Amino acid sequence: MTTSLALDIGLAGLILAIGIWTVFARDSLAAVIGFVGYGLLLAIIWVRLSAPDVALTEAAIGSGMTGMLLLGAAARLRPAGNQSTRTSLGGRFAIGVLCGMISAGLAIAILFPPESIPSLAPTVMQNLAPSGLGNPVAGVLFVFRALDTLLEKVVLILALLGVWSLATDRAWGGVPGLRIYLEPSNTLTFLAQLLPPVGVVVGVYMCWVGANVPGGAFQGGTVLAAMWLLVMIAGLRNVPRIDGFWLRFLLVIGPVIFLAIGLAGFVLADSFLAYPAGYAKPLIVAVEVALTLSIAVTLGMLGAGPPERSRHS
Amino acid sequence: MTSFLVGTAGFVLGMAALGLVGIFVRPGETDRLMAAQLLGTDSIAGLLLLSITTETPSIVDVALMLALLAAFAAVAFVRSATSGGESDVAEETRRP
Amino acid sequence: MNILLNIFTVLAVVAGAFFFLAGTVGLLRFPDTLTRLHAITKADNLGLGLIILGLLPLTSGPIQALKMISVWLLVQLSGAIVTQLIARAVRLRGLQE
Amino acid sequence: MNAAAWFGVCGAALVGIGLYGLVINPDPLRKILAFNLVGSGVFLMFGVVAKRGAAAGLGGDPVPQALVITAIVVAFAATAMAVALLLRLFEATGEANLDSGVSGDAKGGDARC
Repeated sequence: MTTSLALDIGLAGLILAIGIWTVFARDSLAAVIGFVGYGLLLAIIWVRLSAPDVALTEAAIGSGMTGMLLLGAAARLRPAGNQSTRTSLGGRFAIGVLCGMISAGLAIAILFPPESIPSLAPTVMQNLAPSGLGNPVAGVLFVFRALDTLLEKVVLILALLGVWSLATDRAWGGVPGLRIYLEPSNTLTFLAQLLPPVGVVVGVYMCWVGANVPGGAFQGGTVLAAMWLLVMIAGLRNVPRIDGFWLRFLLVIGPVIFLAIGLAGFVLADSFLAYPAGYAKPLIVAVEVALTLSIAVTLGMLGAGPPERSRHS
Repeated sequence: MTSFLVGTAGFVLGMAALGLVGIFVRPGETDRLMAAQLLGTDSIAGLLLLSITTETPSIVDVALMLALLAAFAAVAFVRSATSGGESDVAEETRRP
Repeated sequence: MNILLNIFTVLAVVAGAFFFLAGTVGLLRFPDTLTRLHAITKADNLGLGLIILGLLPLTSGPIQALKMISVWLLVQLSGAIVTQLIARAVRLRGLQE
Repeated sequence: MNAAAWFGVCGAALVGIGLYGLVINPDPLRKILAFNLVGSGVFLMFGVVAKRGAAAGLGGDPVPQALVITAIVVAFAATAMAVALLLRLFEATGEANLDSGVSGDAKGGDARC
């Protein structure tokens, strides 16, 4: 057991070092590359904390989507140069002390837990059986805290609306300004032809098994979004216009079905977002499939950015 | 056996850490990306070893996810290295 | 039989770990970007392959084994292509240090 | 001290490091990175709480774990929005900083904090 403790301490030390690098590196691009590695390590730490569901989400988001988004931004902002204004030494010292005190307070709270540690795990396991799900995390997401999950999808769509609303007036309804790979390169084309079929299989698999083992709509949708972005970056498919009917249909289909089933809960079961007895699992799977599609499209469009080219060009 | 495999996972991740620290202290963003790429492969190896030692099959899915998205950040990087500069942004946005 | 398999696992995993060591040493010691690129991808994929080979007898079933092999194939595919892309970017941009 | 506690202390330290970066670093992109560090530190501490709540044959309390998944998604949405705002600011002004003045000469001094 000491070997694994050493591994855990090493992981904690390494992620701290990368976190410090991310804050203190001189160059933005270097800091972002560090952050990509940070996401990878975070996924391993979630595995060590017995949370494979979270590890999957972090692997998809941390090493994939966020990395791509921030690397693209760092490269485009490069002409802006590094900022020269800095806080004075005394100011930095005071801020450092205050931040250190916050960390110390949090560390003390973690190191001295209450005598009886509260846990909802037994309650979850007792009430999971009627839903027919085997994965307790999916049970929390879609049965016990379904409202959170519904609102989370709404937040994603709101964020996309926020990104779109940054478009200039003449570009509204046009094509997002995703930077594609301009060099005609057979290698990237090859990757963009070979990887997406595998990625689609993995995405569907994640969505499908999510009811019983770690995985689910979000992880599956993220893989699909990443594959879509890869195809668009390679220039094999055009970025769609944001006012297309099918794009908008796919964007909202997941939350709409979720909400419809939730509202039907008033009539068929006893309250909002309650599933009628015996039909819980098929309904949840239907919601998950629709959500996977919506999440894939939402994340893909978030990665593509606001529209920059008007519809006629 | 378990202890040996966990030790190997630690060794592999330690190698990645060594590469990361060694590369990050000197300039050159391509090398830094390579170090991050190396960390990705090392993480996958570490996760597979841990999935055997902890007898948690779903960890293999995490490794599968990392393997699938390993190229993604690098593609974003080379895209920016070849086309992301100032001129391209200006050219694309000013075209009405 | 069991002992033989265990010996096989240990040998393959140690060999794999050696290639990870070689990859890191190459990354740190080779003189320019292109040779360092060569070091990390070749050694890394061989290292991962050997570790997976060693772990195959310990997997819980054929599906797990299949998943592990596909992880290796995916890493090889993306590793090879990413190397090409980085090398190309280095040549186009003169990013080499 | 068990492994989970180490990760908890690590999370607490990451919150402090991220906060420091958020306040000190004038570059907005670095502020976005620092914001993500703070977030992941909080998530890690939450994960430690979940791990301690292991019961009923589970490795951790599934309720905090599910909340962390939701939180990661929301943090990504916020990051994407912030990056888009920053790129738009850069496109509109040619600069990427948070100075209230127009641009150019408004550098120097530390009035920002």
